[in-house]
Amino acid sequence: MSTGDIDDIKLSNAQIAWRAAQDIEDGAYVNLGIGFPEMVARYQPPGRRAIFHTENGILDFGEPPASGEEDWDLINAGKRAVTLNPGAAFFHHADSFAMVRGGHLDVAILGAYQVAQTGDLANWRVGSKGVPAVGGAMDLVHGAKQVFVITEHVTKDGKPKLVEACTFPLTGVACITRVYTSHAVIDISDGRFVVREKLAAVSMEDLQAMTGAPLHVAAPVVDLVVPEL
Amino acid sequence: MSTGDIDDIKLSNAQIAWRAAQDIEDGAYVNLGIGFPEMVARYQPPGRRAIFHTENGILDFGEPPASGEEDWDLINAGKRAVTLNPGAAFFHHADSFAMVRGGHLDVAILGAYQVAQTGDLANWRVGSKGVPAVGGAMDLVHGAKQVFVITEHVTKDGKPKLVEACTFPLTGVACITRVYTSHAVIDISDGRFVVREKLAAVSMEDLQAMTGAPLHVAAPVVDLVVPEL
Amino acid sequence: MDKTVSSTADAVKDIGDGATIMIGGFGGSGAPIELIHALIDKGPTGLTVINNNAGNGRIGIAAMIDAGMVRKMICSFPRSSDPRAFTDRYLAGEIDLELVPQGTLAERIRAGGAGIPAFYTPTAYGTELAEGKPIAEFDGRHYVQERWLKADFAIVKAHLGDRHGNLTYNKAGRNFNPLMCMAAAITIAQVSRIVAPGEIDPEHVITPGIFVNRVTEVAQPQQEEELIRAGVSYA
Amino acid sequence: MDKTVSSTADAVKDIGDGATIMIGGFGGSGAPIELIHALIDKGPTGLTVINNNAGNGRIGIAAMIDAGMVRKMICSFPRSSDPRAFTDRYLAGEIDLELVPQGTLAERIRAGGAGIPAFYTPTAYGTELAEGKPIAEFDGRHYVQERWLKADFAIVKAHLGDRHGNLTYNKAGRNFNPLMCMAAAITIAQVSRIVAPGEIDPEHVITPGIFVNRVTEVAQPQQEEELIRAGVSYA
Repeated sequence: MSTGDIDDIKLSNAQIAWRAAQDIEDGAYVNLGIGFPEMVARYQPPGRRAIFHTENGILDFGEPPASGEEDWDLINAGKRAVTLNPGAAFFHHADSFAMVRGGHLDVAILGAYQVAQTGDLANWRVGSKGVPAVGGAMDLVHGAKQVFVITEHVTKDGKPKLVEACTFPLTGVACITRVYTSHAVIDISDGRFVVREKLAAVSMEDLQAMTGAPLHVAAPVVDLVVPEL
Repeated sequence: MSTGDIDDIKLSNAQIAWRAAQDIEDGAYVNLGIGFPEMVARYQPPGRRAIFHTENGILDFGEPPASGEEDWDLINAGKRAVTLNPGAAFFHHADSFAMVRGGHLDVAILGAYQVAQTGDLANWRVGSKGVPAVGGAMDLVHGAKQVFVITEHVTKDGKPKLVEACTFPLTGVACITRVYTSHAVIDISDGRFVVREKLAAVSMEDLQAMTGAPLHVAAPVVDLVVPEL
Repeated sequence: MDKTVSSTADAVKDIGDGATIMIGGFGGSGAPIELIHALIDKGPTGLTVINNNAGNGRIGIAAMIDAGMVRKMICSFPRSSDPRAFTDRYLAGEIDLELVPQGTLAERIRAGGAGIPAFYTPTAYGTELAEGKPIAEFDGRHYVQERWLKADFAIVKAHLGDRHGNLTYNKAGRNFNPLMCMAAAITIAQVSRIVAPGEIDPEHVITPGIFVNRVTEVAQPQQEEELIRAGVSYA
Repeated sequence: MDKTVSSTADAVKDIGDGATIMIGGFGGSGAPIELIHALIDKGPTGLTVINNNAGNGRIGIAAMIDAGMVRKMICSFPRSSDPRAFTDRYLAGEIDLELVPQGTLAERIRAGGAGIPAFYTPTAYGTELAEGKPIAEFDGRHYVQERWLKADFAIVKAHLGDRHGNLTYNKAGRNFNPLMCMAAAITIAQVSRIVAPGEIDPEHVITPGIFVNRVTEVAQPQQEEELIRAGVSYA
């Protein structure tokens, strides 16, 4: 990681995804949100293999096929072509969301516009303009045993994304259990942000200044260490 | 049919089943209750083939297998061994009752202890003693486009089974559309029994005397004619 | 019993103005493009269309919207790769949108097919998509009451079909198709191949024929994604 | 990931006193007799058992009842061909019964698996089985509110299974089994044959492995109906 100005001290998206991937157990059933969260699949630790679920009815899909080899009936929720691993299964949308809503997934990982200290998530809409689209986000935040967010710690213009209360339209209430940011790993527990790990080069004061709600500590804060990627 | 005493003038169970079978269209999806209603399957008119549904997850099952050839995983709701017709399908219990409750069956045919002029049915329990058991009866009375009852017109000791209001515990409210009895074919319409057909040897007065609620006539009553069986 | 119909045009010929139509598919996967295009040829208007998305490019549902046939979309994600057709009409106030979370959409359709008029789900509780809906608490948690969805017609894409209407699907092309088959008064399936009853193993039937009214063969079905990449417009 | 377990005894070893257990099967069709008998060998008591029936003869669930393990049955039809075990205890006031219409039982189990805490059904409206339950009117018709059913364990009988827990079933032996797999915290399946992942075509998987925790092979499973006809008693 770079060691320049404080503004440059942060994890890349790949590094955030890598860190989140370390917390997924072998054999876990996992749903990765469209876009950035999909990157988590690349960084499974050696010897572990999660089973990935996609809302449109596949368990245990694999890598994208080579270009030109796509079967457009074999896609993921992001509508990108995928392949199958041995042991894959197809099912319809109601069964797929039974897996989600019924609490059968071990982990769901989503992006965020804002996460509140209460665990509320806003990640589907920034305002009231344009065409609203929600997809499966409101379903995914309920039911998975753990719902993680991966995100930059602040917005492009430096505003906190971890806040006391979301100002953007909510995706779900009290649903997020952990946030992996560009600067820290933060649990949400009893309506509070609890810092578990942070970059060594970032002080608690710096981190608090970037955060829109009080940070708490429940145990020694561990250095957030990730490889160059 | 015999032509002796008025008490002897009645259809056999086979003849009641035959009469009901005449009202089932070719290709209709039909559920026959356990026991007496199952007899209806034997009397499909030539050239017609209904598709029979059984609650435990088969569409288009066929005749019982020869003795000794039973596969006890291939049974009907009465737990009797069956066979399959070409085009059969298996499904689980929730899908099976989606077919029932969702109104996808054309006809369900059930037995009865009592049928009320309101269309209420009592067919699962006579009193409050013993071990109660309901099975799929309460589901079947809702959802099929037409729900028929086949029954003796009166009980073994001569009491009406077609009544103003059921005195036995109800299976369903306002659910029966037509009753095929040992003496008549009676529609239930707007909370009234409307006689469509009756045995020629039985007068309307005789029929009324055997019935516990007023009988009505909406169109000329047709002779109920069935073959010797 | 023979539910086969000789052409896609015949299969959709009684879909009239104002109908509510469920259209299977998730994006282009499992989307019944030929049936949709046959419907465009017939040209009913004032339609309510239920689909996960709201059309892409200038084909399929997007082409229905371009043709001015659609009054309202009920969907979860009307903003896919190239949603111009919907976006333009929506921003112009010319088309209504009922936005439904994807899992709730699936469950509402299943409920319509299964005779369940309403159910409770945790999804959308506390969000603007639950506004105006009854809320209830069970075991200390809040849930939103959602109503069933039914349709006059469902048009779906399947893989194999027999004349009794039994269907299989191709891979993730299954998606909403089996649910929509259950929830419509008239279900119309295009299949890649019509086979004899019994050729589909009873263990492998995904949609039993009781849920299907018409089956028509489209031997080499088009794939929406490929049409979009080729810049095809159906007009 | 390997969900296979080497014996039925190992598969049920953590089912303790007071557990709620869903047991698959409809009568003897799809009934996991070997797992039930392994559970009898272990001998937990005070169990709540959810099954369509309440046991027949002197084997399977009837033998569990005979062994005094069952405190309560939740079922639709506790009166099958030879229901002595249940009948005697029920009439003696030694076992509780929650009687549920068969379709409602299936839907309540599915709801438990699908995260739907409550739903409305027309079934049982106006009958004694709806007494005390909330009633609501939708579109002019009355419906009964029913709650989900969940369990600590489900024990089911399947046909093929792989080490990821993907399952197929044998004919009408499917019945409640796939639903129960969804609705229990721990699902234990006995299968006629364990195959390698990928040997079950992804199109033909009936229960995806996400719903299954343990798979054990019983190569020549017994059939309840045949045991009853042979007068077998498991004691």
